[in-house]
Amino acid sequence: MPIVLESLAKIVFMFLLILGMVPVLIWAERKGAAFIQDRTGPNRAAIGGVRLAGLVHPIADVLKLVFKEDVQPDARHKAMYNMAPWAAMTIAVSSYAVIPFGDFITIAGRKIPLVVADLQVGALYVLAVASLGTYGVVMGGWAANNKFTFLGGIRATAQMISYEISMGLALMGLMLVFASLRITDIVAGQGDLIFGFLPKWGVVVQPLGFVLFITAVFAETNRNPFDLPEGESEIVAGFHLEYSSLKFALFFMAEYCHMVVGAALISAFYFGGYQIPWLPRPVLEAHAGGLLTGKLIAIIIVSGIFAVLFLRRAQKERNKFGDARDREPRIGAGLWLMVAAGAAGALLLKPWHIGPQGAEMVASIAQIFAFVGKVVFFAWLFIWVRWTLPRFRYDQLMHLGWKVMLPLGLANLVVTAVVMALV
Amino acid sequence: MAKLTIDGKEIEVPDGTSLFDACREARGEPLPHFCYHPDLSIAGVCRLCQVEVEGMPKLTIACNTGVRDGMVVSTRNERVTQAAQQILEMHLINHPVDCPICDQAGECGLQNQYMKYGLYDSEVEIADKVNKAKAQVIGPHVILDKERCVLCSRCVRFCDEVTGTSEMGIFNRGNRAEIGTAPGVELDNNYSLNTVDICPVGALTSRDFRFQKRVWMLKAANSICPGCATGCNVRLDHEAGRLYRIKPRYNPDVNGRWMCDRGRMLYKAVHDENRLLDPARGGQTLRWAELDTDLLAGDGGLFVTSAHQSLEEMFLLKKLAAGGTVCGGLAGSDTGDSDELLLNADHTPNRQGLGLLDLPEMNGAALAEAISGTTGPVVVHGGNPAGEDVVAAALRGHGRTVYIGSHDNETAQACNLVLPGAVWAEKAGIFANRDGRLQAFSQSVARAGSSREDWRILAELAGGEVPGSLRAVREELAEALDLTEVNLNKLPARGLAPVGATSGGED
Amino acid sequence: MSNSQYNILSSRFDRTDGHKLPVYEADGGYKALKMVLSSMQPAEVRDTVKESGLRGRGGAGFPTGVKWGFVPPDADEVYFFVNADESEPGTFKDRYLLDYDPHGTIEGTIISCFAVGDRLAFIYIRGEFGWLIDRVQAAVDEAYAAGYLGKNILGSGYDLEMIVHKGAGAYICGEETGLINSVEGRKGQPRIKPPFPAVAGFLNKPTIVNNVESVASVPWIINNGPEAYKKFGTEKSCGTKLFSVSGPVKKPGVYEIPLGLPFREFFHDWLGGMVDGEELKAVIVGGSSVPVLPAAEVMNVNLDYESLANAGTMLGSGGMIIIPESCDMVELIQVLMHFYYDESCGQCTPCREGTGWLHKLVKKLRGGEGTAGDLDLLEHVCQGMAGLTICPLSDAAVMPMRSFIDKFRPEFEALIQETAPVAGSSRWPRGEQE
Amino acid sequence: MSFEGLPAKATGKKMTFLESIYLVEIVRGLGVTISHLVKNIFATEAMPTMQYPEEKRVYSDRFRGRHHLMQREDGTPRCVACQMCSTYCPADCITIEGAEHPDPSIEKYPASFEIDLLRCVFCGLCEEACPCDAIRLDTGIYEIAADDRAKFVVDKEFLLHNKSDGTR
Repeated sequence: MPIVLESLAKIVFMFLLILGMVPVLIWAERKGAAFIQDRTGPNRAAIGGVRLAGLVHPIADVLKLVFKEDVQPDARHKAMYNMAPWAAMTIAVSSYAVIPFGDFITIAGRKIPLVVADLQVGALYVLAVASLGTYGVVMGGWAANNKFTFLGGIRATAQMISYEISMGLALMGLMLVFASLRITDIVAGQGDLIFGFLPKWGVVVQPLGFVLFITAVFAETNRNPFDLPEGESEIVAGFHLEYSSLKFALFFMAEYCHMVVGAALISAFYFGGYQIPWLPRPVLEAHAGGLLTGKLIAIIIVSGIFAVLFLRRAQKERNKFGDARDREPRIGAGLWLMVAAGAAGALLLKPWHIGPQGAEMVASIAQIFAFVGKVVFFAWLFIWVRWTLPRFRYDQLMHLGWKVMLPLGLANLVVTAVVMALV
Repeated sequence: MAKLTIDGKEIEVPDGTSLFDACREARGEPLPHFCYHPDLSIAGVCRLCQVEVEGMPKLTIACNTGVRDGMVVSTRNERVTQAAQQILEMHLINHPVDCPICDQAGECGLQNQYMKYGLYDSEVEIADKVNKAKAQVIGPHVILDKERCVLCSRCVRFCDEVTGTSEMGIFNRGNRAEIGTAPGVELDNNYSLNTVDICPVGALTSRDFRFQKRVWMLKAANSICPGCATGCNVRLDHEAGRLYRIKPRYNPDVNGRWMCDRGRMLYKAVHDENRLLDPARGGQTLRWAELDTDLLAGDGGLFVTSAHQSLEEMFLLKKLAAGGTVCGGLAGSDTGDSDELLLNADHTPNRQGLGLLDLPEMNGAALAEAISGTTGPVVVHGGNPAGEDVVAAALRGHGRTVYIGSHDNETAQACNLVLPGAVWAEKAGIFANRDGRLQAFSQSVARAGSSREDWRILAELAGGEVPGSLRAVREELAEALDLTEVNLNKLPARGLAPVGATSGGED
Repeated sequence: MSNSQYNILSSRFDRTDGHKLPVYEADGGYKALKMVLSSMQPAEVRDTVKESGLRGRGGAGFPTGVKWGFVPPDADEVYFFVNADESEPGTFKDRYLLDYDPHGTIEGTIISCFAVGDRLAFIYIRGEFGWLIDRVQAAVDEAYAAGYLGKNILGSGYDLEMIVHKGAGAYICGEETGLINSVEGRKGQPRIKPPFPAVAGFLNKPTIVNNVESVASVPWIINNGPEAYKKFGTEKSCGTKLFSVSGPVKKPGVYEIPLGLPFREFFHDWLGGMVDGEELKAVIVGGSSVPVLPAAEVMNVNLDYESLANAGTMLGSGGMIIIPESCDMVELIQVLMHFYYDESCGQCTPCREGTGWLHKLVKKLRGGEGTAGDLDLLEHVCQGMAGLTICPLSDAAVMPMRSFIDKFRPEFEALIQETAPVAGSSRWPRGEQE
Repeated sequence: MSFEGLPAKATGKKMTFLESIYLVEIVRGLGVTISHLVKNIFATEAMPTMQYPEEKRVYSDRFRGRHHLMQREDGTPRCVACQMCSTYCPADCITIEGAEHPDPSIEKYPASFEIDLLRCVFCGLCEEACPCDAIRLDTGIYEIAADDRAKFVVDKEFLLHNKSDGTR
């Protein structure tokens, strides 16, 4: 029974992590795009006149999409049409089951591994579920019974087939190196150092594999520069053209879930997962008190600086707009001051005097943070790349998939195998 | 024949030709002119058609110069063009240049010639211009703007020479001279709108067409006036499915360049509120698809056409009535005023056609009797025989009456099935005019409501062996009329003169 | 005011009751008519007149005999008009002739009608000459009473009716076709030529229109023979001519002079020079429609058709206007332009619009509102009017206008110098620039 | 944004090996975009974006905004219904019906004058064509919105009073 509770708790945590990141990513996508393009980005949605730099927009979007009329084409395949967005969403989330977001955590004497399902063939599961991901798109595209959606579905299929192979080949190299298909093993294996100073991350031992893998992940998630299934310039909006309201929202969310999953896979396979370089678990546990204290002090200093900056701005722009927006710097300052106060309050609990049990807990949480941090960075990379690179042409996409990445993946596998055999 | 050289080009024209016409032939375009009109006398007052004739010290106007053998004429050299330009400038000195509100704009001699020969900057201030009366109503159809007038005197000559009514004149002198009607006289003859046609500027405009449409937006279709048996050749000016005016079309064998005012107003009937738009049975609107297929079942029947219908339609009705009695409609219907010029007392366009197809007309009593006497269906095609009470009563008394027509009239009221046909502007066909001349008219505007071309209605009623196109109908018609060597689908531009008849009209 | 030496036309101007038939007959009147009717054929009369070299005195100077010859020989009806519609500013010779010697004109008319085979003659007198119409009508009545008119004149079998027609008051009725139109009851405006009136005029029949002075010369020519007539004047300008002189000369009035008389002699000896205190500035020799001649130029001309043509002007109707130094030429031309503007019949466009425009421009100029381009514009307008119309009224307006600017340009320029020239006004023609 | 230093046209230069494998160039591109991002975070004020309803861009006087019909002194339209504008209009968005004006000195006036703002391309050719200076696009109004297509067809009364000061 406890194991069920354990699993449920982990599933809930993962769900919250992913779904919580979606609105943040949407916000980051919009704001990031805007700033990269020298614009200010969305900032209109407000609560009581306070705009919070556009953070309210995702909420407004959700409200809007939920309450919008669900317009459906007459000639749709009803069941498929309704299933497609859910399929996309479900499949996007389900590959998370095998990704460890931490090493273990000890609660009430139970040592709980921080992964939902520690499958022996976790890597294969990932590949399998990833290839299922295209079904949502294909179903949606086909069921809507529209030329453009259909083309979008077709493209998605062709693209998926092309890049799945490279993805698998890239992972095979990694499996050879870490001699396991279990993802927890692969992540654990990345905690070591090679030559005494270099973290034994996948990106270090398999640099070419990493490049192939990240490219394939971009393609699998249908993100720019590989977002041909929804190429606006040719096929309007591709597979989700005929979807509106909540169903569209699901497709939209699925895309961002895919991004989070993709980011998690990249971190897990090539960037050590929850591993903090040069700080292996024992070291972490040993110096937990000092580290925690140092962190809290750093938080106080940084948030203090931000609070002061906001206060100065509040001083300067007291009556800039003449409405509720004039309060925004003060609210910002207040938030940062609260963060600083919280950290200072935590210091009062003498964090340098935590016991071994507390140290273990801190170490686990630190590793979870490390993992989340990596995921956030790679999720941001998705966004960043989108606003940097132009979309491929379809023939370029195929050329890259079959004539560049496939041979490179094979070569990488052969070389890795040979090296492993020799070492 | 006289041989002369115009602008270095040698041409040969019959003796007695005016130099103006010779120049038109040689140049391919007329000389600039306002007062010259081929059907009116020479006035020589606009002075625009100046040409240089070798051996004559001064420029001379071409319209009043006869051709001479060996004449050498220049129409485009600098002296001539400069003179034309300067005279045009004189024309425009006191012209108000109110083209924006002038109905003539777009078909105006001053505009066209300014663009061709003028293109100078005006030296005259607007305030310096001589002001004259504007927008004077001078008759039931015509409105006069004295400022725009270039005093070409075409209208005066038209009223003197063509209608002989002499309502118009030029009054006062110098640049105070102005066109007008004599005191107490209105320009109220039956041809007054022809003065609007021949007015080269916007001085005389039609009250009916006034401000209705800018002329450059209009499209034209050739047609035949259905107003009387003369069958004047006309041009229907229409835009966006609406007729705006009717203008005469040159046909020396029929109407020359003129037509009567009555005919010009006939376009109004096309857009009449009284049009039949949908099939109806006993006042209940139907769709075409709902019509019974066996409308004409039964033996015999009576088929009444009218002199308003085209030859093809008469022919089809006759064919339709294979077993029944056919009749050409009410004898003596639609007769009225006439004059010596164009208007015929017979106000139907195709009574001669009835004769060609051997469709006798009946008087009211006979027709009523025929209606009451038949047990089969009664089909009335066009016209308004129920205008006579006996016929109306007979129609009401008969159970199976069908009216194919365009307007809601007594006959439409009296018949229990009414099928909406097209008016002449909405279909193509052939009329035989008072001399038996066959003249074709073509469709210009779309049919109103769900009305159909009459030949199509008749063809459908006939069922069975029906011609599938008007072309086929005409081929059969030609055969029936024994006009085998004639292509009724391509009648000559001036119409087909009847065999053995003298060339009609005022040639 | 006559000079006894040249008394073909003016001999009876001083005669008491000279307008009455008995006096005229006493002076030898109707002698020529009697001779013609008794002993001459129409063709002989025509030849005599042609031989005399008599030229039309109305202004155009077309040989009278030749004009008569234009009548088709087989014409069944011919009409003869005596043009007494004398309206040219500065001309008043016909009025004198008809006033003092109406029978001379009537006799000449009868002879002329006989010569062209006419049965109905009109004397068309300007409507403003009210008393003159009465006087001529009285003279015609006298002639009827005496048998010089009517059926079977003087027993010769020749019939002639004569109507004195009162003009309705337009300058242009002095133009022969305008005159015909006027008599027909139409608007007094010239007809388009061809056809010329000698072929198709009044009621579309051959018609001859002659000036009073031309007709009045005929009896003398018949009486004295063409050779005697040719002794006066020069080779091409035969006979004598009446000049009506107005202006500040010592002796203005109507003079009969032999053609070819030097102006200098006429001016000094006949007219007695300018009145005291005035200097001669310019002379309009032949009525307001002819170009003006400045004093320096006019002193070198002879008063005949050819000499004046060489000097750039015309003999015209002999209405000589003497212009003194004190006269403002711009004012004068404004008056003249107003005249032509008012009198244009309005038929031909260049004249109808051009005269009005000229008048407006001159008025504007004189009002001090002239601009630098206005003189060029005046010339431009003149160019658009000259020689492009049915009758010469347009030219009649253009000729003085052009000559005034040509000869007295400084006076015009003085009026516009004060006004700044309009910058950037684009001049004719624009079409070429585009 | 400056285009200095960029080649005036494509050079057709062969890519080096490093460029052709694309990875380095991608990283460089990422550098360019992130530099914009960072710069803009710290200099929000310098961005050219305008906060539209509150801030409004000042347009040139020649800006062609919503049309308006000029009035005579008595408030009637200057337009004489000559239909030059509708003739010239490339979008065919002007519909005019002329009629007789009670004042004989005006003669013709537009009984109806309609512009379909949805069709209009604001090219200003109607202004060019107008002989009476009756139609102008000088209101400066560019905020043209409605919730019904029919509301974009504006009539004579609307156009006569269509002023930039907001009084319609």
